[in-house]
Amino acid sequence: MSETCAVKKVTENTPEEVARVEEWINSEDYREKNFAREAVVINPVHACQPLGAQLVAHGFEGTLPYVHGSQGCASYYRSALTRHFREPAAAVSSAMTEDGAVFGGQNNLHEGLENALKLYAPKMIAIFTSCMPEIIGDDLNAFITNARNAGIVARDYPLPYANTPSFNGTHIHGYDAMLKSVLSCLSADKKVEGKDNGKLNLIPGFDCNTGNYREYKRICQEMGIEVTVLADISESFDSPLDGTYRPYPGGTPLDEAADALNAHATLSLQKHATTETIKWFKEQTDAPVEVMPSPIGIANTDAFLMNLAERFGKPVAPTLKAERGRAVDAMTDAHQYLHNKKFALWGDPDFLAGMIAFLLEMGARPYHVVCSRGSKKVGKYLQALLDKSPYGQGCKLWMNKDLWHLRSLVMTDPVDALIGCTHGKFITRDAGIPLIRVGFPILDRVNLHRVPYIGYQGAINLLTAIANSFLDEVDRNCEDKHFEMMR
Amino acid sequence: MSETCAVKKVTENTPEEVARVEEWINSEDYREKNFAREAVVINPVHACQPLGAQLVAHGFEGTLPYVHGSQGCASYYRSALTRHFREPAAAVSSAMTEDGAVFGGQNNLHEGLENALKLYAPKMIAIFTSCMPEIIGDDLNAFITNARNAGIVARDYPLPYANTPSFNGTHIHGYDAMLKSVLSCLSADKKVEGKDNGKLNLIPGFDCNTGNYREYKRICQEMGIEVTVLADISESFDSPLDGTYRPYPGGTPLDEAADALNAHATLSLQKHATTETIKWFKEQTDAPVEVMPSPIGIANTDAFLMNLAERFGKPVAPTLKAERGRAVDAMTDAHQYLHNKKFALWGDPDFLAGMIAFLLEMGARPYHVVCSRGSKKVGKYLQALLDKSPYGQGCKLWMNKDLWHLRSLVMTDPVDALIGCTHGKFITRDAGIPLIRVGFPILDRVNLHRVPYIGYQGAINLLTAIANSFLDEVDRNCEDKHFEMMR
Amino acid sequence: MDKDHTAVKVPLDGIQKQTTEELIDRTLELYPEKARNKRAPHMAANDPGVQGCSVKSNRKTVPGVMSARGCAYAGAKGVVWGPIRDMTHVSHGPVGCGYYSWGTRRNLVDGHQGVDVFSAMQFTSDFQEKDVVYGGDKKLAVICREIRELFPLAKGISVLSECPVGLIGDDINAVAKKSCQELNLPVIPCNCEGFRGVSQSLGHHISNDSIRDFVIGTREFDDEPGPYDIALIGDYNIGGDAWASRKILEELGLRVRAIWTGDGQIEHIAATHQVKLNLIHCYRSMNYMAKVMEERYGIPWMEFNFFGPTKIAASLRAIAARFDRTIQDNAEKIIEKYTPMMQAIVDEYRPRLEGKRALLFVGGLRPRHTIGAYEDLGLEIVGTGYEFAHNDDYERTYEEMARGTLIFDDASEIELEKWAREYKVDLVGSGIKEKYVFQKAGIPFRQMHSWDYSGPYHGYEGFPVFARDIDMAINSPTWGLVKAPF
Amino acid sequence: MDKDHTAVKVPLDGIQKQTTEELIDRTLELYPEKARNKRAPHMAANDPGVQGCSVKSNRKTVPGVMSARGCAYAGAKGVVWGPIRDMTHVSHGPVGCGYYSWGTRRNLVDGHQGVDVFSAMQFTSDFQEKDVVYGGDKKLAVICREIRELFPLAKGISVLSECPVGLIGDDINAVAKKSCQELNLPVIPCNCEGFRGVSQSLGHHISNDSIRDFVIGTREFDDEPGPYDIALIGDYNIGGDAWASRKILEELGLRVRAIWTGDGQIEHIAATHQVKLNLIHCYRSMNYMAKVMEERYGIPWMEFNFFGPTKIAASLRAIAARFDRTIQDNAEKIIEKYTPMMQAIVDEYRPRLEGKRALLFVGGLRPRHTIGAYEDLGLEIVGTGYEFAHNDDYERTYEEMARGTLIFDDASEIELEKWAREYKVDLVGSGIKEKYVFQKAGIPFRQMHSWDYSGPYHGYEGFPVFARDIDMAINSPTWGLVKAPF
Repeated sequence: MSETCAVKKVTENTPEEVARVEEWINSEDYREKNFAREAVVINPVHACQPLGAQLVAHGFEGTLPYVHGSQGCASYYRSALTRHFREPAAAVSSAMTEDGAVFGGQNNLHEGLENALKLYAPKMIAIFTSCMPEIIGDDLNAFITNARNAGIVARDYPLPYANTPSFNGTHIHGYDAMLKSVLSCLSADKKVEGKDNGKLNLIPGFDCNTGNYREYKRICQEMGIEVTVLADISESFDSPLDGTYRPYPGGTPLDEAADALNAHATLSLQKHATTETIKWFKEQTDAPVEVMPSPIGIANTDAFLMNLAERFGKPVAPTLKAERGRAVDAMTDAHQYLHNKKFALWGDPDFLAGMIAFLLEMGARPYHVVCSRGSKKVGKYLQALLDKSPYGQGCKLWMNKDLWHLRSLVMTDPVDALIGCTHGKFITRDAGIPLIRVGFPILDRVNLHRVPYIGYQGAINLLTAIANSFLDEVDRNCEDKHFEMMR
Repeated sequence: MSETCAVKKVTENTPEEVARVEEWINSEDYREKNFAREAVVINPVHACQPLGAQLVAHGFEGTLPYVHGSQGCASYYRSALTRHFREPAAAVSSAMTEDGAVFGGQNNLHEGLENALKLYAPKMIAIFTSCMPEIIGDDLNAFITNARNAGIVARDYPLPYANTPSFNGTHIHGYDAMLKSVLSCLSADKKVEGKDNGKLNLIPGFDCNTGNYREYKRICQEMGIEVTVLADISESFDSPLDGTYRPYPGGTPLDEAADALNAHATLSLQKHATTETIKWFKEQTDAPVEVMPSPIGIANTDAFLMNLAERFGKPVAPTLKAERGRAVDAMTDAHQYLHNKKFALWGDPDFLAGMIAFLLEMGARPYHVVCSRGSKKVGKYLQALLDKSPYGQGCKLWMNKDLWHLRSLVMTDPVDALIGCTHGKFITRDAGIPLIRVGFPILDRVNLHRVPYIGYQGAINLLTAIANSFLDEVDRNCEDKHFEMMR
Repeated sequence: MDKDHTAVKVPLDGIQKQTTEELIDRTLELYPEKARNKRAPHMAANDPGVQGCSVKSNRKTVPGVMSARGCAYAGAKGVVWGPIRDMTHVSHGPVGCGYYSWGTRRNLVDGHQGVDVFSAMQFTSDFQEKDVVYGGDKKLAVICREIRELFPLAKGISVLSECPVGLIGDDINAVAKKSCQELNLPVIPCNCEGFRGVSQSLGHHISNDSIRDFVIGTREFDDEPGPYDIALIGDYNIGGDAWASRKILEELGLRVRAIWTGDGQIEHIAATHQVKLNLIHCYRSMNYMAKVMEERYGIPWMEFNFFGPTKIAASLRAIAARFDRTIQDNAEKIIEKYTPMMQAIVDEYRPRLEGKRALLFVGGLRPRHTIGAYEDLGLEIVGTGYEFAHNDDYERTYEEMARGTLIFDDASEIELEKWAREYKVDLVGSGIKEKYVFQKAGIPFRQMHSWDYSGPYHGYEGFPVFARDIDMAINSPTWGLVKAPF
Repeated sequence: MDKDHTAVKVPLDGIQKQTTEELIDRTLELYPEKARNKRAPHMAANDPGVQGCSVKSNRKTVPGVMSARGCAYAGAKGVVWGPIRDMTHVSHGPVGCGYYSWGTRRNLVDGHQGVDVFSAMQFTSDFQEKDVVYGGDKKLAVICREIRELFPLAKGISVLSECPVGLIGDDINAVAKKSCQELNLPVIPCNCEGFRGVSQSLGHHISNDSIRDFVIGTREFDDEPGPYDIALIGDYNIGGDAWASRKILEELGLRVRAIWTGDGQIEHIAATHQVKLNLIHCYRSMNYMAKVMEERYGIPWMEFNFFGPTKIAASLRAIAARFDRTIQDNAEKIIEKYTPMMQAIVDEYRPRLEGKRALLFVGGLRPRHTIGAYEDLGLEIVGTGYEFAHNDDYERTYEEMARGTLIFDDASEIELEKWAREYKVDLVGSGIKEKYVFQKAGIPFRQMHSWDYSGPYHGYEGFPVFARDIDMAINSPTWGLVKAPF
């Protein structure tokens, strides 16, 4: 370039130019051009597969997540999880470098396993890949067999692994691949024909809200159902501060996970994040294996509880029925603050499905729904939810779009609030509307990942956050003469 | 006046006059004059006795609150409770009018009891007075005896009553008087010498947060302690919406309350709201009767749990210990958002004591503490809390002051946020700082009365509300160049 | 008002005089005999035009029933005085009365609280035992001085007595007179102790009398009176109602010199005797003063109704008829201008609301005045009643309701519950104390005192808000969640 | 820099060369043999001035240990390119790398995101399987065109390669060259695939090389160069650091023509060859270009340290010594002006911090540069180490630390834990991944990459913030809550 371009003077954008562009990027014209782009993705809603895989790894007892790839990849996943949870996220890597591209990653993997076992004494190491080994074609299965043969890892030591290339799918697919691998590894020879341990396998899916996990467990307890929450991160990412650091503070007990194929029933609450895992379950067991919508909002929670009730032959607990009544009470009392309000939301398909359902129940409008990566089938599934309610009429689903698209949508066809992760905060600033922080990642507020949004209590929590956010806005933006004691 | 004053022209305040006064009321000079007032109370922090009495009445099974006085009084108390809880507050009154002043209120009371019994079939009617009968000297004891003699009320029908003149004490004293009366009425002949029913009597005090009550019960459950929460409003004011209106949806079961004197121990968590009740308990039983600070913040909760542990010979539940660790974790993670921040707060003495303790634990400064009505002894008690911590140095306690005093304090010696009820919202507007809504009444936000602030989970909730409120402010008020993804 | 609309209404399907009378009988059965006899005259099946159909009113509330009524103080503080923005209103007596009525009536005002307006503040003498024993007069004098010093832009002080004041024999009138002279500021006593009368209604009357005795005629407007000068009486600016009303009246060409008392200014009120016509929205709370001004100053007055396009149009024509051709032409222009806008609202909401049934129980003017607005949206009112009305309110109500519908007075909660259930109503419009009772029962509800924190509902500005709110209350999908499927 | 401060420091109480060496031995025992041998050369007890004391650095991370290191891409995107505000930085490859580095480095910029600045945005080519199979070059060309259209005020595009790009043999350099011509906009390729090198350090070097090859010398300032023209190099404006630094330099009388790269403007960077002196704060990440500018344009460069009043004063004098008397006088004036303010800060916090011990493990310049600031507050640094340093960093570190303290390279988390525990430190200063590990263990912690969302820490503006934060971290009463009393 220094050859091709003459030496020019330094230029500065004039205030007029800046003002013009400031206005232009809010225009219909800009929106059209913005939606015409085919190649560049700007402010995406999705991360890559290994993040989901690592989340799964943290969800099992004594398990060390192991990134087969460069150490930089591991640092990114760890940081991402730690920033959201404000908790440690112990993980190691093969620390592959350029010579890995030439010789493959087997040596690094073997050395890494040896060190990790000695240093951190994990009960299981869950291996997943980042880009490099996927491109150079590392054969993890062979490497692991070789490691066992070489005595680096004991023959019966659990070493699940998943291929999670970042250039394929998103974090939810890495979640799926790793979960399936962990379960098939642990339960390999543990299936006992005819055995029914009476328990429920519950799969929350890629869910970074520790409060949700605790709610699942509490609900099952109220129902008197023994549950194995698979990939249970609730303690892993919400552990006590008591003066002792523990690299593995929680997770699904390995023996429980190993018994998963002997469960009375299996229920996944994120259809799209568990496709492969569910397929595997169905192949492996004759016990009921089902997928239901995430229990966000009243009707989804009703369905969830009724399914449990039916599968386990127990009535819905009276305490939960009372909770339902209190949630409906709260929703009724506050309906006037949400009714017909327009929302923009984004996230994974299952999260969106749940939030759409909740908003429609409130008479609110999920007006712009941005799903970053999803097939036509996913699109149809979400569209059907909007079509079901009069409050979904005129609402638009935007498949495979990003937050820069959403910015254009919000500036040209406004909404009252955004619901999603911290990454949307720049839109809220430009649009002057509140952001209800739900989902992953939340990088700029504390403890919100501890506040459940599933179940009846979750519905109250969502409602509280949204309604009070609007009331805050009213009090803040109204003239003196409309500043009132009651709202 | 029309005779004494000549007919003048209509005048208007000029913008200059208004601007001058706007500035003046924020000045040191104004503060001095404001603090010099001796007679007028402006924007008080306290309500009157009957409100507390009515709260107690709602806290017992099948109990109808009965205001002996004008129907307007009852309407006020009912409205006040209903606005805060967004729940019905069934209560009736003697509907006394002018002739009551002449003839006394007995006829009204008798007629009222007869009607109330027929219409609402309560299991108990809890009677308390407003001003008029107190001034004319109605003898409730005699009236009630006469009612029984006249066959209007069965001899064994529980009719506790309390004298709760509005011109004496505040809502917490009415709470105390009514609670003592209910308990002494119900337990009159139920004390069995030597009996220990193994249970804890827990007295939350004047507490309008239903979440707190649920937390108390959950904590006792975790500890394996059978508890009778006295004046339990958690269901009364947080009942399901399921298509059926119930005038008495909750409350302490009367038979449990009747057995209170046979309890293993009695614990009040609001020293100042239960003086008479505790004195009565101590006179009536040899079992331990104790008063502890409200379990707001970590140390107060520790003390509460250790007291339970010791009294009932059970260790603090591991689940609670883990909760503690999570609360300390959250507090540590967020300390930087609260450290050295200044707060103004107001409320009842016991609420203030708890909030002061919590803020000091966070390294925050309870900088202006307004306690509306309290003796010198109360003042010493609160001052001692401030004196205990370096973060209490320079903080000021203002006894027997009101929110108009507080406005002067905040405008001349600023703080970062207010913590208190909705009545403080006009100060937040003028001062441009956030109001963390805790306490009674909350009239302008939804569901906050369901969010507990006691116990370890309560500490997390308080922290979340405060820290995120500050982070909201930063994001809202910062320049573009300081608008960041992470906080 | 225009009498076009007083023709007997079409009866409501399934509601006849007889069925309603049977319902009344069943309702009365809930009571013990004495109370039953007391309550019986307070409810009737409507039979407009027939001599003798009447609901008894303004009687003592039956003890032990859950009445919605307030007291004289509530009427004085909450309704008449509270909305006057530029005075400090001292709740004289114990702390509670002022505390409970603090910020709860939504009478909006324009200005800066504590500087030039004071209506969101709570001034109380916070009586203690010693004040009851030794009397509070001295304290009151000090209070007035303190207020004078701390709030220099306040245009006056009202002293609203609470129960103890009257019972212990304090003489606030003397103190007020003295303070007025000492401070050179109107200090207006109002003996509105809560035990007086049977409801907030007497508080209105007493307050009107105080205004008569101490306010009216004490000021004159700075500029010359004009032919179109009017006062807007009985609009308390709930959620901005008075501003919406004023807007139309000004569009009509009238000059609104004073509002009683929403966003009110005491000196404007004091000069109201200079206007040409008093327009009364809430007849109940302000008719006294209108009559006094008629007698004393010869100012005519008329009632009007600004709820819903039908009533607004009728009222505009009726008001205009009191003025010249210009104003009358303006009225037609306004109606022409707003009719399509209002029709659009009706078109949007009526299909969702047609045939829905409502039960009303409010105070003041609303049990009758809002009927037209509901009907504009296609709703049917099956019953309506007042907390604290008088006979003249009922006389104005019968013809607004269909024959056979229920008219009632000072209903108790248990009566309302029964009626709502038996009439299977789709909406109850009443107050905060009733709201959650009905919602728990799965019945949509709107607060019709406070507009449920919404508003305004008056005028052309208000109708779209009203329509939206009624639709939202009745059609919120949350009602579909009430019954658990398990 | 002024060498007054390089005198051997006073040893820390209880920390000798021998005790530290024993600790190192105990630490190494944690490892299997091979890893132990690899790790051993990376930690040493400090022995300043002695030949042969050296910590090995810039070597491959040991697999399976919990390293804090990032990759070359991280060094390029997060450090060098990301802070340049007026370019769009395309993370070329799969979505993740850009996603994880999005908004997480706090390099503040002045402007409106998406209009004239872009650094808080995430541009990615979001490679799919087909891009890996068929190559991403064509997509990249389209991306550049789309950016040109949607962001007309962007002054350039950087293309930051992620791992797959290099592995599949794409030629981004050719695409960049073509796009540059087609769009008449600098499009700068940076082959910073994460697998290159051993840490983010190579990413800095590669980025410097890209700037050398494609940026420097391509612009000239619009006005005449002056005698006081300098560039501020290696300040990334974390939490506003560069603004705080710039302020002092301007107060000194210097003209800051470009900042590399905090709040950076690419055309100013491109014209940096016109300055008279390059001032380098972060030597590690930017020394390459300083040396290139020295060789190619004869621009001298010097290091300086703006952490804490002692180092600031020394640096100001050293910088001023490169200029004339005016500047030198200014330096003394500034020091005189700020010394009492800084002393007040020291007086406030030092009593609460005196003798507290800290362990540091950061990147770039901070493991050595911040020591003086801690010492100004009375803290003692018992150990310090770098994530990705080179030999020359360690050479600059030894003399800043007391004899016998621990110096280390690319520490693994388990090592840090052991050291913090055995040294009983009162504070660990490191990164986000380490933060909660130590807090769980009850050890106060500050993030020393991001200033824990606080800052600035540079300059006189920064020291009070730093002091407050260190005090708050160590003395927060929350630490008193860690141990349950039951």
